[in-house]
Amino acid sequence: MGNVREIIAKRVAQELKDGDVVNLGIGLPTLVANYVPEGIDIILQSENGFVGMGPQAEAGKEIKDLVNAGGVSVTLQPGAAFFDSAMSFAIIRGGHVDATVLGALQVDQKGNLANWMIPGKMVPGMGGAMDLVSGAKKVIVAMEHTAKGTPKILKECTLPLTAAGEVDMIVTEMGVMVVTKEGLILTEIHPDYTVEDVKAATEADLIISPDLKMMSVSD
Amino acid sequence: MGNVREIIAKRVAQELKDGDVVNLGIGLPTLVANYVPEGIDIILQSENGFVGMGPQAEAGKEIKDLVNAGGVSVTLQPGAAFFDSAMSFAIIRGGHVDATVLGALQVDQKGNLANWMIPGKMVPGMGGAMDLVSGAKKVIVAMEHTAKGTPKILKECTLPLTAAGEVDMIVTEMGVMVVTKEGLILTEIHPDYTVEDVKAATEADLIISPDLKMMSVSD
Amino acid sequence: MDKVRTIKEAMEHIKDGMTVMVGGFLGTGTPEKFIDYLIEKNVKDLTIIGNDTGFPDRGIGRLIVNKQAKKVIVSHIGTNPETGRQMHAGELEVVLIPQGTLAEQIRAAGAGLGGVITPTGVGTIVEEGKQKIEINGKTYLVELPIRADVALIKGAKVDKKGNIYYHHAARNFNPLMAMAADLVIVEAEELVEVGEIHPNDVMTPGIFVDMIVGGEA
Amino acid sequence: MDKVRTIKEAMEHIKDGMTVMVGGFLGTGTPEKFIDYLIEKNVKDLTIIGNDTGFPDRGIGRLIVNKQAKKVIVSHIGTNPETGRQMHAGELEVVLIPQGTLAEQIRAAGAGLGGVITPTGVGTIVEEGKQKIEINGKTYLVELPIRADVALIKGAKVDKKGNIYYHHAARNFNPLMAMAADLVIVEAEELVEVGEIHPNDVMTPGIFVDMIVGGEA
Repeated sequence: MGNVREIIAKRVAQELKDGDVVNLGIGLPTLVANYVPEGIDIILQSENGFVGMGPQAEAGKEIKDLVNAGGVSVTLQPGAAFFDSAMSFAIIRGGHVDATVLGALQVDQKGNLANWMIPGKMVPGMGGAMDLVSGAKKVIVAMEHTAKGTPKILKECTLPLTAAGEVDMIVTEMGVMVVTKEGLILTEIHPDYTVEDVKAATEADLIISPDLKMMSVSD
Repeated sequence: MGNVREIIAKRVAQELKDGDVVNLGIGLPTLVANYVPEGIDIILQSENGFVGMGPQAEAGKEIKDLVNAGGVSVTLQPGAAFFDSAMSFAIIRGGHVDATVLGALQVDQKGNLANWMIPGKMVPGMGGAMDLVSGAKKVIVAMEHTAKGTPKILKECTLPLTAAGEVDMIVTEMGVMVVTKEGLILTEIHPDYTVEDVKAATEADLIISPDLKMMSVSD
Repeated sequence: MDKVRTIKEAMEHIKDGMTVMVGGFLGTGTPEKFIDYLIEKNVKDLTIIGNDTGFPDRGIGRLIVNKQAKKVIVSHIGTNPETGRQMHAGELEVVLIPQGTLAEQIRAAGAGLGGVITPTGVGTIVEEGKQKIEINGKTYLVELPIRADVALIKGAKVDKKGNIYYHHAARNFNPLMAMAADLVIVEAEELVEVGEIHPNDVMTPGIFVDMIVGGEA
Repeated sequence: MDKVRTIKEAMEHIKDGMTVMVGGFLGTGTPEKFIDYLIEKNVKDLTIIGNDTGFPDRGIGRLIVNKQAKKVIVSHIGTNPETGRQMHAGELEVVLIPQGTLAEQIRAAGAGLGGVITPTGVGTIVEEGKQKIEINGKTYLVELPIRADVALIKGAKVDKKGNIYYHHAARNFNPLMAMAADLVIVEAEELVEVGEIHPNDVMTPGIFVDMIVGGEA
């Protein structure tokens, strides 16, 4: 199979619709912007206070006071707008963000997400993640299926939650899962894996969709 | 005695300090701006969304989209700033208005104010009055002492309240009264009246200050 | 996403019985061309949310005079005698809300907050039927968010992505309402190209705006 | 009312043990000259409220590295390992708050609201010890207002009445904090005459600002 991160980012990008306001987390989720299909314009929201974020700034061409929420120098798209942090989170909490894409330490079959702390070990703080996961219309977890073999998709998260029951979709290099009232359904599978492979790498109870499709990862 | 409205407005103006943010109600309270003492700069707040309001605009010199909360064309002072209605009332409710001056239908010895409706007769709505009276640091009622002889300063308001226990001071053509835990205290009296005159025109229990002063109404 | 529409295309979305927010304060900042069109189309039984009911010949007041509202949610009706007349005659339901509370309720709807905790109205008839909450020994009212089906907004300059710049006191409730309705339509005094409003100076980000009417449209 | 001060005159008001809000997001929009001065004066035992603790060499982080804080109230400490070290060593109290909740809590303090009713944090450890409220069948947390003794603000352009214009993403928490402290001091990148910021474009009205430091001051 190809580059794992690229496969995941490409598949997530297909979820985005023209005009969508999207917040991408740091790391893998940021890559999603590179694979948005032709003809689809999305508007990136940055929780430090703007919409219309463009790609990372070239070295030497950084713009004063223009960084993303991770402190990295970025650029602007036409039609960008700045605002204060209360407005930034009014946008997020108020349901004006169509989709947010985040990584996870753990995610479970009820749509619970844990991605902000490991007690006693790593306590960076939740930043804007709790608001994003509670507020965005669609919450997409984009991550490698396991942590070096240890399942991250669980029956029930054991780490402190970022939000309860808010995840809509999980995209990994193995496939696509959607959270429903019935449980976690595998709707797409990557051609390099079998259903048994996915089940073995997943602790959660996985319902296999009767319409299981091949995960589309072409450009 | 001189012009009643002028006497009241002049006396209220003396309560204002340099740099105060002040909201003046429609009618008599608006006159207060004309009598602010030399050397004192106040900043007028207008609840429809700005600070730095200046005097009424001259006929023919009206500025587009620049009216006070009563819809009257006004002017701007240097350093003015516009904002939306949420910010306007954040300023008001948040205690950033040093003084508000309003008229009253009734006011009572507990500092209750009624100035927004007469059931079945006049129901204009409270507009911004409830927020102003709850939020301003100092609430000054500026009005004629009686309604054509009928007392307006009562033991207890009978009309629906604008706010409970928020009035700090009442200024009329007869004198100045302050609301305290002990009750309503007459602190100043206009030279044209006796204490008995004031008591006769007041339904509230009036405590006469041992330091009763002449009401200062000179320029 | 082309957001520019003719007034006809945009106003078609406003149907009898809808809840409509209208920006403005005594008509200043009210999209009067939209009001013209709604009067012409005679859309009926509207619930109108606004600061006030304007004057009989200006702002929201014109819809009242033309009897197109079944209910208004406002802070003030005193400048439009027709509102009071219809209220007393039982033809129009009038809900009066303190202006600052109304602004926060609309903002709360737009910001995804569950309500507003305000001291305004405590000890008055405004508190009737409302949940109260004690915080640090002080009593507050819990006021609920207010949303609408449609918000009709007026901007001085609007770019083709829907970014809005307001002029002077015409701002008032417009930026709040632009966040709190399913469909947001802005009347542009001047429709400008993207980039003509500096990103620092945008007062309502275009992401809130669904349709723009203005210029030659 | 002349609000312009030297940095020395302004910073004299910041005493050991005070609660200080500092604008900025990972240092962008943080008044670094004020931080310089506080480090030089070595003001101690501060409670610092901000979005984050910046980096060890930038923003609020410098005060942490210099051990001038006894407590921080922030949404994120991950970019400054020294904050985590002091926290684990029991030298520093760290209160972590979701960023949007923190913004609203500061705004609530400035706006005279009794609290914030937010869905953020429900079902997580953030809800521990908090009052909950049911509204229309949904559970929300009641989060309390956050005020400070002093707010340290950074503006790109500030006029002599204290009106502030922010640049790009340096706005962030600055306008909110400017409303929520007993003493508000702004560091002006550029100090301009009254009138140079158009009244439409003022982002923080000067009425919130007590002292201005900038230009030659």
